[in-house]
Amino acid sequence: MEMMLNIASWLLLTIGGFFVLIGGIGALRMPDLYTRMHAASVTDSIGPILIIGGLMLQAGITLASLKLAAILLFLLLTGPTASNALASAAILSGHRPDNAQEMSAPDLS
Amino acid sequence: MSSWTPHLPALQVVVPLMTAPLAVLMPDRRLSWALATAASLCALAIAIVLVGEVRDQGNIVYEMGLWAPPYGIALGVDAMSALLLLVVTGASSFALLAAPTSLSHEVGHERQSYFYAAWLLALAGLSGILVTADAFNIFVFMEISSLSAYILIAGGPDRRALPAVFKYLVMGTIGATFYLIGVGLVYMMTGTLNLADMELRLADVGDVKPILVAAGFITVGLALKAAIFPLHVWLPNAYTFAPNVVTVFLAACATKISIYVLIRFDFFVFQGNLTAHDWQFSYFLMPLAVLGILVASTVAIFESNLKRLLAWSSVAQIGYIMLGASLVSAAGLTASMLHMFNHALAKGTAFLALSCLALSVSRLDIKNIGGVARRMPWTMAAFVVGGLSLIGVPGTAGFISKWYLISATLDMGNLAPALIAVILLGSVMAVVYVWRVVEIAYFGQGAGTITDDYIQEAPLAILIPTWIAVLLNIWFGLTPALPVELSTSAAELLMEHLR
Amino acid sequence: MYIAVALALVLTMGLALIRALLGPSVYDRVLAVNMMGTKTVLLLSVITFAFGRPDFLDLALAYALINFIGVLAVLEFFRKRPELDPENNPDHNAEGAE
Amino acid sequence: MEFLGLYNYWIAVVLLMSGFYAVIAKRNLVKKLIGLSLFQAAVFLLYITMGKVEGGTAPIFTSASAEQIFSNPLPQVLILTAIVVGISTTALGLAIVVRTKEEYSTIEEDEIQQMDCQENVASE
Amino acid sequence: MRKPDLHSPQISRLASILTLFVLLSLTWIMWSGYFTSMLLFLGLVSCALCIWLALRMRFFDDYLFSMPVGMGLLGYWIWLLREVIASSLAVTRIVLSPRLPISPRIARIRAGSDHPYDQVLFANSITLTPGTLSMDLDDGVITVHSLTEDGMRDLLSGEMNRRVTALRRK
Amino acid sequence: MNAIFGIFLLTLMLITAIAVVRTRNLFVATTLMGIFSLLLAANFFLLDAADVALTEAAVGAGISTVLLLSALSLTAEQEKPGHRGRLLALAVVLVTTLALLHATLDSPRLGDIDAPVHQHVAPWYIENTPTAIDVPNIVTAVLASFRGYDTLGEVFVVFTAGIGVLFLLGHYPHKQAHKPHEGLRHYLIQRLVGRTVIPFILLFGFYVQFHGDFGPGGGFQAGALVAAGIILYALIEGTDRALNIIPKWLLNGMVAGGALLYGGVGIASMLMGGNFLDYSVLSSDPVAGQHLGILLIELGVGITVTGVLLSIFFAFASRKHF
Repeated sequence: MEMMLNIASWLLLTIGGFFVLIGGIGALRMPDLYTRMHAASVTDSIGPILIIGGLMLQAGITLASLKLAAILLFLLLTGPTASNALASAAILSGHRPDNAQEMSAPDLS
Repeated sequence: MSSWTPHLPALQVVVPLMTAPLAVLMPDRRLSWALATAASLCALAIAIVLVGEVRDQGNIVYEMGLWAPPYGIALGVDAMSALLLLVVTGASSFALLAAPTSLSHEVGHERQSYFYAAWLLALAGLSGILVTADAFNIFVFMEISSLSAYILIAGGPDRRALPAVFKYLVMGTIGATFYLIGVGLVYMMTGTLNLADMELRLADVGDVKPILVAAGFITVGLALKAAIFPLHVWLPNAYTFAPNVVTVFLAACATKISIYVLIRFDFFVFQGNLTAHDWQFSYFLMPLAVLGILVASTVAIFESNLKRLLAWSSVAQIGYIMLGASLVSAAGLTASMLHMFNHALAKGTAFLALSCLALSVSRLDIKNIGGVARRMPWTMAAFVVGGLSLIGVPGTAGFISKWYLISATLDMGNLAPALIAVILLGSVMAVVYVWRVVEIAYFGQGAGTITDDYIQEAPLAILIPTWIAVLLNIWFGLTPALPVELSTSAAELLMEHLR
Repeated sequence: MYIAVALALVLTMGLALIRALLGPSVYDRVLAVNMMGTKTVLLLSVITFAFGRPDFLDLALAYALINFIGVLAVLEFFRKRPELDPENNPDHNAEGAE
Repeated sequence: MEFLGLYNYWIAVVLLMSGFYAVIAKRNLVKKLIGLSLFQAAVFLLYITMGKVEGGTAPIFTSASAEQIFSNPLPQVLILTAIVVGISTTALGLAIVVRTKEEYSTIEEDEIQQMDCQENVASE
Repeated sequence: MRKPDLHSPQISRLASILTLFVLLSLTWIMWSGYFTSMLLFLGLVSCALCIWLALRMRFFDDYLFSMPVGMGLLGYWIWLLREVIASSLAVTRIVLSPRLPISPRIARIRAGSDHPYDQVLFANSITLTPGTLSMDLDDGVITVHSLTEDGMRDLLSGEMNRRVTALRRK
Repeated sequence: MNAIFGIFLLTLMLITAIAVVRTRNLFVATTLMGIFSLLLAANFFLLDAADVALTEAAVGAGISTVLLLSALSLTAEQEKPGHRGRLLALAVVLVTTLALLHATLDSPRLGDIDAPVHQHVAPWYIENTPTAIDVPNIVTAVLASFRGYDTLGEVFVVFTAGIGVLFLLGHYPHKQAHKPHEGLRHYLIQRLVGRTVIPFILLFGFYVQFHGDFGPGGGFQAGALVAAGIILYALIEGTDRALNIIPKWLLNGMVAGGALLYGGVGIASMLMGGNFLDYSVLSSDPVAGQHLGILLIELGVGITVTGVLLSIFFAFASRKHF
């Protein structure tokens, strides 16, 4: 059982690390600010989920695990908020996305 | 009362320190002032008692939190710190007594409670440096005193105070950080922060590279804070644009405390343990001291702003103090200590007189004071006594230290004539710059811009502290027993560590 | 085993730093700072486990809080800026390093 | 290993150098303050480096730790104080810079000096 | 402009204060891990202080941000997790492919729910999913930037919007 | 493993620092300083200095960035070109560097357990903390008790900075009619998330305050975190509303009160027959006395730091832009 947990945990950690690295590479390769933010969002969403998930498996049912959960919750709450803040700040100062086409949405209301 | 005596070293710092928050909370500036003055006078009283204790029973040690050094922080008062405690608390008290009159023109009423709080912090910081025996604790209190000094100077009415104080802040922080680096390196090799313990443990370590570099960093850092030529560039403007009473306080003691730390550190920790350190100390500082005396006095002669003139004179006087210390002899150190005391008296008096003058003369420029002595005889007489003391005329306090300095240089062999010549030349230059002011004030014509009626003698509230300072100048010129005794024992103490 | 993750995180921090240095706009730099912040939080969490002292997770938590406030402060700074001085358009002086 | 053992110190020294350079050579007041905090940060690193013990752990007892080696707590205590001192200095410096900007409408040292010179001349 | 009625609270002011207090106390216990009477007392004081500050911050004066709590939210999170993983893989493929096949799109989407809380949840879910990014939320209309056309099409299909809206109906 | 990460992080720091010095955009320099602080803090953590890492994160990356940004928005964002005396500066810097490098040659290597620092004083602390003070965190024991006088000084340094900023920026009348400062009130997402997290940030601050004995933390870090929580509120709801949370008199009272509390504990121990800051006399049991003393002085630190940081922030933020 412990073996299984360990393996699962290592797996999560490794995949998390991989995704984080991908995000980093993406943030370098992407052509403009908004596309870079997409790449960064890989490191901000799936990265923490997997890595902290892996650590929680290591910690088992302890207070540390609860603390990790708090950290994860906090990151998932603030990460998108910060990205959004950044995007609105960029728009506010007239920073337009490069060659992004408009798509129209069917209005739901 | 007697049960409090063992706590006096701590109270010396704690009284002004704890009064500072109270001063902020006071609803009225006059209450803040009263509180600050009371605390300052109380500190002066403590200092006087401590001087007595030190004379009776030698060094006093106090363990903070009852943790024995080097594990806890110890306070220590000896002759050297007792002497300077007198200077600091005295200068603060005199300046504070003069403050309400002088300050009302310079600092807005609603800001004055912060001002007095900063003043108390400066006082506490400077006394804290003097009583502590711990290298890092010196840094902490150095920062308290520096930060509050920046605040005090920034209160100056002229906008030029701001760049001046910014420069002071940058250079002061560099100096403090250099000191921190030096202490760190010594700590790295000894594992202790207590000065006495450092000295002991350094004996085992000897001349390793970190210690040599540490000595350099500590010396340069403190020289920066002490405004030793050529690291004095922050001083003239900072003193010129500060509120007048602040200049009285800081000019009398701020830089001297850094010199105190420099001397204490070098003699206690390094001199006995490093080969040829006394020689290096001497030959590093002596040329700077000589250059400082000559260059700064020359600049002072051509300066027309009165406060800046005296500020440059301060740079020159720091040169005398360093010259005495750089002789690395009991006589030289005695002269150095004595000059710290006497210069504080002389410069304090001169700046107090300028504070009186500033109440009537809007711009303290040499052109604006033509003939003011006829309207303000008491003020100008005070300035004259301060000036005479600066020059070192017999009968004033300044003479005593010059005399001791000259006799100390006599031991220097073939360097003696040159050094004596420098001291005499410096004094002659002092005659010139003081005389320029006195001549215009007594014999010059009234300036056209101000009607003569406007100029009137300063109120008694400020004249009285000024004249007490004047009398002290003469008193210690005629009966210098106390400072001489303290200086001598301080010098002997320092020389003991030379081994 | 923690090494692999920590290494990936540190490498990503390096990449983010490169982005911060390259810019080109100030927003790219802020993005990079934000990325570095979250990566530091993760790195610290991983290291506490590698050290076997999970009681230090407080640090990671504090970082997460502080990072968020930093980014919001930046947004507030930009929101104020148009009225500040118009010549300082971010895209005109975007190339920060000389 | 010789190289690794000193790497921390060397980085600290180079950081110190870059901060110190910014303080002396830069003419912008805010930049000077930034340089100053860089300068101080390098000293913090220097202190903390000397407190590290190989194989040690942070000096906090845990229930499990009977036989642990602790790193040196004293430099950490000193640096805690020094960090506080640093931020205090920066805050005060920034306040002075803001006042300077209001009085001189610039924060470039050269321009301020120029204005001061003119003022000095005007007053004489 | 449609404004939800913010002044008809589902739960009373007192109840929301109590909820926050309980949440804070639980958090304290979970962080602290020490159960001495001293620390528990200090924890109580701290929670009370937090509540006091929250009151001073007027957090309970409007019902702008009342959260829909329930099993539905958990289900939504699990669904969102799947979405996040899928889109992460998609972005990974793009980042790793040498041509960098991106086709950025912008669209404006009206959130299905009137409630500000739901709108924020929706906007943040969009951002949380790699490949789509909400740039602006103004009066229920979210400006979305996407890395690829596919990603945008996915979003425009409206499933996420529907799910968020459904949370409050239950 | 440790060493490799250390070296990597240090190198990143070095690059950041050089970029900070080189860039002319002060905003960029500020954000890079934020990165620098994060890296520095991570490094401190690798070097076993958990308390210092927490402080550096809270202060360097948080408070200091906020302060610099508010100062920048009041002054200028761009540094003008042109240096004078560059050669002299280089020479001075070079001499300093060479001296220090020279010093490091004889320094004990990183982690060397035989270094003098680990032989004297520090082992005594580690040995005596459990018996004399009995708190798990040795750093707190040294900070608050063995070297409590230094910490008293530290509190007063903060206090000095606070009254300095108030003295300089607190009382000048605004030159134009004051427009209410709205903050990010119109940014719904930030506002909502901010509201959700603020109570928890504050709680975390209090948690750090009261758990300084057990783990990394203490009054200073707690003060910075609580202040950060309220600063966050000011950012999202506007400075004017934030000023209503803690009234001015209370803020002033906190600035002075915390410092008074710290000193008061010292004086109390003096009155009860001990030396200044000797907490053992505060209670019949010396160890309990130490605990009480440490709790109170940490509280004093926390109160003053919160008050001062908030006062400084408000002084900057409510100033009119020129």
